[in-house]
Amino acid sequence: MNGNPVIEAKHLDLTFQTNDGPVQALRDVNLQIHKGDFVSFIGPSGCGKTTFLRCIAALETPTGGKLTVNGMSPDEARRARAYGYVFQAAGLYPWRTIAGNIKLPLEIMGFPKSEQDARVEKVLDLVELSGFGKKFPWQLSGGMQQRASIARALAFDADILLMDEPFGALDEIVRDHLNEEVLKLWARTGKTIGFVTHSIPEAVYLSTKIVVMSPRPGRITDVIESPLPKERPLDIRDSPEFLEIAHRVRDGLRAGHAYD
Amino acid sequence: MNGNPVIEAKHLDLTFQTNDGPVQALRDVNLQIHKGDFVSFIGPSGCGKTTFLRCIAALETPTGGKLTVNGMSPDEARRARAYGYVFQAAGLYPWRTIAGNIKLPLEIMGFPKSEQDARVEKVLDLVELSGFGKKFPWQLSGGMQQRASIARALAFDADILLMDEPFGALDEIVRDHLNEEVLKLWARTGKTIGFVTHSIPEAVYLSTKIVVMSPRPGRITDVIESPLPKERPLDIRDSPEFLEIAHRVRDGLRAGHAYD
Amino acid sequence: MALVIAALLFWILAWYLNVKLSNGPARGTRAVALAVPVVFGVTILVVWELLVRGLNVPMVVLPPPSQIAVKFAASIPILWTDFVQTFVKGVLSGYVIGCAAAFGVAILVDRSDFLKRGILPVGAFVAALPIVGIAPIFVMWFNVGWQSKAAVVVVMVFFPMLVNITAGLQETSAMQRDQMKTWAATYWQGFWKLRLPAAMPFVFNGLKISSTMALIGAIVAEFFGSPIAGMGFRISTSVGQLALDMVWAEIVVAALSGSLFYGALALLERGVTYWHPSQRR
Amino acid sequence: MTRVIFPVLVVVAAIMAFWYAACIPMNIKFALQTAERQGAVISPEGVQARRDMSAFVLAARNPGQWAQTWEQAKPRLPAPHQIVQELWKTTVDVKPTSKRSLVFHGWVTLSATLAGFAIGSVGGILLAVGIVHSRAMDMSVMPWAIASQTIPILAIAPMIIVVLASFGVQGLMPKAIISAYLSFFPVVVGMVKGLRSPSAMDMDLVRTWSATRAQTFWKLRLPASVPYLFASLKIGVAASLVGTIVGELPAGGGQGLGFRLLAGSYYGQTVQIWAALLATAVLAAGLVALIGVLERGTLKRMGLSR
Amino acid sequence: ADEVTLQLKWVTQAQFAGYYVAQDKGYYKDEDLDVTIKAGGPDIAPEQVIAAGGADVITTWMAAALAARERGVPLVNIAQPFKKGGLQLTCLKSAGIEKPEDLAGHTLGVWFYGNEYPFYAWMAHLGLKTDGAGPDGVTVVKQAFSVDPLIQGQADCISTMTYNEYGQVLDAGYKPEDLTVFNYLDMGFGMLEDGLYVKEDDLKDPKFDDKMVRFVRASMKGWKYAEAHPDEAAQIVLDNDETGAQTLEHQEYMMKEVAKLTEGSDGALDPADYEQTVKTLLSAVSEDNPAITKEPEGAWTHEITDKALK
Ligand SMILES: Nc1ncnc2c1ncn2[C@@H]1O[C@H](COP(=O)(O)OP(=O)(O)OP(=O)(O)O)[C@@H](O)[C@H]1O
Ligand SMILES: Nc1ncnc2c1ncn2[C@@H]1O[C@H](COP(=O)(O)OP(=O)(O)OP(=O)(O)O)[C@@H](O)[C@H]1O
Ligand SMILES: Cc1ncc(C[n+]2csc(CCO)c2C)c(N)n1
Ligand SMILES: [Mg+2]
Ligand SMILES: [Mg+2]
Repeated sequence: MNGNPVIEAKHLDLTFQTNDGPVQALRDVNLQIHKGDFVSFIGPSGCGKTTFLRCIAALETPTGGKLTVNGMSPDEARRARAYGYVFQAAGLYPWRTIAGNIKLPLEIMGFPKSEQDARVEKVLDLVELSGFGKKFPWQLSGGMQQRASIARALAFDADILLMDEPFGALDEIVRDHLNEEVLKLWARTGKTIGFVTHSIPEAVYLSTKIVVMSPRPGRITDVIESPLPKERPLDIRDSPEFLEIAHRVRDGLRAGHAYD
Repeated sequence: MNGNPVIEAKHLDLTFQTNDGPVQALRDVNLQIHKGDFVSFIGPSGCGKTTFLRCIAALETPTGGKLTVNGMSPDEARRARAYGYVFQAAGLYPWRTIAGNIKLPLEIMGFPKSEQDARVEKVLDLVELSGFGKKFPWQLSGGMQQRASIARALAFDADILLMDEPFGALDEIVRDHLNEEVLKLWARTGKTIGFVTHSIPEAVYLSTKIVVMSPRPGRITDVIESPLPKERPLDIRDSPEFLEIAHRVRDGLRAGHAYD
Repeated sequence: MALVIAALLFWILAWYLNVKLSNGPARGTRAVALAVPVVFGVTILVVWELLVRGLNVPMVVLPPPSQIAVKFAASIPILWTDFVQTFVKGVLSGYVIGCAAAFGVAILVDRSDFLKRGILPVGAFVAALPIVGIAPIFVMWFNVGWQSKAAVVVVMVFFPMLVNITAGLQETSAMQRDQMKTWAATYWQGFWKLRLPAAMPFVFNGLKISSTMALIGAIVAEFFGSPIAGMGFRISTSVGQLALDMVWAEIVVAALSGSLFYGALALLERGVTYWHPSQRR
Repeated sequence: MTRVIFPVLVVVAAIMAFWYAACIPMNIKFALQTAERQGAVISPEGVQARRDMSAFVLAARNPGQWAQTWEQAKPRLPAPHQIVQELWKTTVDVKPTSKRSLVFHGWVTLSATLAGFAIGSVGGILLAVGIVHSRAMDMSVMPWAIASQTIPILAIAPMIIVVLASFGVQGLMPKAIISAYLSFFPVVVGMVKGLRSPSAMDMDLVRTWSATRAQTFWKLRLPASVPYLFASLKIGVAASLVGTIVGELPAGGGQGLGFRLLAGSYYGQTVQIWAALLATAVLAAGLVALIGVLERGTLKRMGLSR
Repeated sequence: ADEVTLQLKWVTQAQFAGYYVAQDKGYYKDEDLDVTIKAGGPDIAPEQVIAAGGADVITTWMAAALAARERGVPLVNIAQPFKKGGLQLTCLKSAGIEKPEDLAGHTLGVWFYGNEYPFYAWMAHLGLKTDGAGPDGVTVVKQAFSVDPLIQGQADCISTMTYNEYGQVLDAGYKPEDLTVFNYLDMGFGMLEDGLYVKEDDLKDPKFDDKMVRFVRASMKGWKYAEAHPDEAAQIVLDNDETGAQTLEHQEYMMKEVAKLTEGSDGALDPADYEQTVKTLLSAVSEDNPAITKEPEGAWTHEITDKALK
């Protein structure tokens, strides 16, 4: 791809010090993510997907190697509000309405009042939740909550969107639907997206680049550039190309998987 | 299939009385399950899959129609300990070891001490957890816990095994593995299995019969007899027959689905 | 004045030490977890000593810790007699009876929804009675011996325990109860094997709350009549005799026995509810 | 609502029946003594003969005197209607501003309780904020906060009153401080729990937005702690009331329900003790209910109740 | 006006009628004094209050005042409105107690809070042990300030004041002839009750000295008025009772009994009474009775009363 990478990891290591001794969560991770990429991270439980995402977001500090975001250190990038982060559970605050939740990061970042409202409207629209702003989170279904949480991460218009299994808790059909939505959103906004998932079809369906990881210590075992077109109807998942990539991902996963 | 059905539902209705008025969870459900069948129930959230399984287990009382289990009423069958039930979460008691958990129903049913231990050994072996009997649940991974919970449902050797999304909380790869295990188990024991899932590949991969349900009020929209052989390697999932059934299931689901 | 300034300086110094300790490299260790509160406690004592001496506070108003310690050491036999009278006879017996009674009623309440709806609100009202008011009545009814103290403790302990046990017994999830049903378990099987173990964290919560209240209740009751031994007796008598060092020695005994009682329960809790997430780590 | 009222009524009725029955053995000895003095024939005759007999035996042998056990001026156990009469006499029959009115004393106790509760809960909240934000405070204060609650407050209450009096602090304040001492602890415990209730994920989330500590506190920790706050306020207000009563006991001769209790016990006025007791319980229940109402309102406004 | 704070030993009752009358009748005002009367209670030690600076003058029993003196609070008796003491042990004849020798083996209710000194002196004199019943001992229980233990049959003897609890026992239906009363004073174990005490250092200040002279003068005037008009005094006390729990009837009884004790005192301490008190206290020095261990010095003065009575 073109230009400087937005995110670049070189020989990244991360070891947690725990009571039972050190746990090496990441070892020698090398990766480049370019502007506009949609990168999925897939791998068995405990392989370090979340840890890697958290490193990018400066929520963990690597113990070795080098990691840059937009040419800055992750912590500088964090303070420059370079990214939005979406967690597995929607994590909306129950005491705020949907609009209030989306407004929260805007308040914290000190956006002017009038702009806050405008942005809330815009992102609610983007995730197709217009009209639900005044509702409380528990009045919405799980899928809608997750969309609201994405809207919240979009509201302050960071260039990078990091999502950690955002749809893990949803049922397959709602999930299919949200996958389509995310793709549309990505196409519309041109953001760089890092996306953690457990689901092979989801990874293949969404990404321009699939990073397969293996556990203990977490390493990247395969990076697959997807040949699929940007335009992806749902039934692309029955196409031979799709199945072939899926197969490659599955093989990569199988290789490094310990069942328990 | 041959002989009398093990489970037979005729014009089954179930309406819950709630504060917001009645909710019809099941309407005119008709189904026959024969000995040795592996029946999957699939359908969008809230369509009544759980409710139907609970009716069979006499945890709910239908408000209309007729339901028999082994020719008895479900409650009689419950008291005759006709089935094992596996819930979505493992639901192991944290204060008991794995062996202690498996022993629990045996204690309650009054099995002699020596036999209890023998059975625990046997089912631990069956789910490949030998050697983990003395561990506490929280010391095991989610997948292992779920297997322990299956072992518990197997320990007292009921003829019917009812499982309500037993693998919903697990990652895809562990899930694949457990699917294989369940199939082997079923082949070895010849039990009749009712299995609720959200995953189309899982339903197709496991079942001899797939029941597709649609919501509000819960009805059966399709019953698909699987032409797949009893012997099913994991990559059968890439075969055209498999994909065709999967397609049919997906279409059935799509038809009745409201996204939120 | 110099002593007052010394007290202030000592305070600042000790606080600095604590901040360093608790944020330093050894922060997770057992030694620091122990050292920090100890440093804090010692600081309070030192500051107290310096202030009392520096400000010339009369001994009959507030004695310095050193004097309390001397008195404590010199009066161990008396303090022990008082401890036995109040704590062993009054508190422990009342505590055991109160908890047992709460347990019995909790089972009744658990079995009957009608009783639950009837007893809990009435119980909440009764629990609002200030024990200091009940104490003279119980002394009148049950005589001045330890029995009346135990009775006060029973009343104090009963309701917090009842509430906690009842809440604990409801702690099981619908799924767990359904599971018992699929195994066709009886009420008592479900009780012993599922609901009671699941209730244990709540039970211990109640046990811990009532442990501190129990001691206070017994001491209060002794103010309204007692044999010539007991912590409450000694405290009130010593106040009358202006032996404030003795009063504080008894307060130390009370705080010590209360904290140890609490600590013992916490330890027991650790053993019984080893499985609960709050006890793991 | 009716689901609760009927069972409560049944339980209350059962208690009343038991209460009246209990009055008979409790008060029978004195009733017999009085009756004998007035010339009634009692079995057995003479105080001496009855001295060591069981109250139940005496009650059984003198059923004619049962009624007397419900009407004594200074009974061991007053009958419910006597307490109600006393309550009526001291609330409705006298001006609320009179020293003989329980409303007056209730108000005095209430105001000290509210002051103490305010000090205690604000102090408790501040302490909790400190504990949550400073590791040093967390590690050093918490064990001592627990130990502080094992100190018999009644023992130090007089000293607190004396020391404060020497600084010229008198009247409501000493009581309020003792009441604050009892109420701060549940508030600290509850608030620490509440302020720590946001999950690691919630905390990470605000971190990704580069929120300051103050922003994290106001926008995340504080709102998240509200349900915990109310739960502990309910415990705290009840403790506050007990603290005020305890603060009133040693002070002697002042206004307030605690003094009524004590005065009742000095002069053997059991009916008066019970009336004051009941008034206190009503006050406590009222305060807890009031916080319950505030809780429901706040949680509803915050969208936390459903 | 000069401010004076008086800390009482006990709750508002006719025991302190003189001060309330002086206040109510304006005797203090006439002396250009602004007096605050602080009621006490069971757990308020006036000696502690004055030591902490919470009062200028207190009423207390001499035993407690001397004890405080030994513990570093140099209190001085400046006036003694109570000539006689009202403390007594009241026993049931029905329990077989007619004379001191009958006490052995019985349960006795005793007030502590510093009121126990005469009792221990008496027991020492009788040679009775106080740590349990036996042929040569008695069982002592701490009695709260109520007569319940006697009425409920939990003790055979209880402490009473002539002017208060004794009346309550009579109210409860006992006749004087049912009761045996041991008056400590009559038995030679009397101790001076309810005197006025101030801090020694304060007296060195002539202004304070003068204030006290006026205070004692007005108070004694109050006492004499109360003695002469018991019913009016009782009403004044009742009006000053904050708890609203006192009854006029009982206060009238109390005032009449208190008058018998104050009668014959012009406020000046009788040194002979002082000697008896000290002798009694020193006769029973023990672990249980640590009032004083040596002859006190300078514990009283006639300075104030001399000036006041001029
Ligand atoms: N704070 C921590 N302290 C110690 N070990 C940790 C910590 N966070 C993660 N680990 C360990 O690091 C490894 C990688 O964890 P990580 O959460 O990144 O895995 P993951 O790939 O996201 O797994 P999952 O699919 O289950 O979310 C695991 O072995 C985990 O136990
Ligand atoms: N106890 C109950 N009271 C009232 N309504 C109920 C109750 N249990 C279930 N329902 C309603 O009945 C319908 C069917 O619920 P059920 O749990 O069987 O769905 P499901 O197919 O298992 O859904 P899911 O995939 O989310 O588990 C839903 O609309 C649900 O809200
Ligand atoms: C100086 C002084 N010392 C002791 C008492 C004690 N006292 C006298 S009467 C009584 C019982 C209640 O009326 C008590 C305890 C007192 N009042 N004043
Ligand atoms: Mg993860
Ligand atoms: Mg379900």
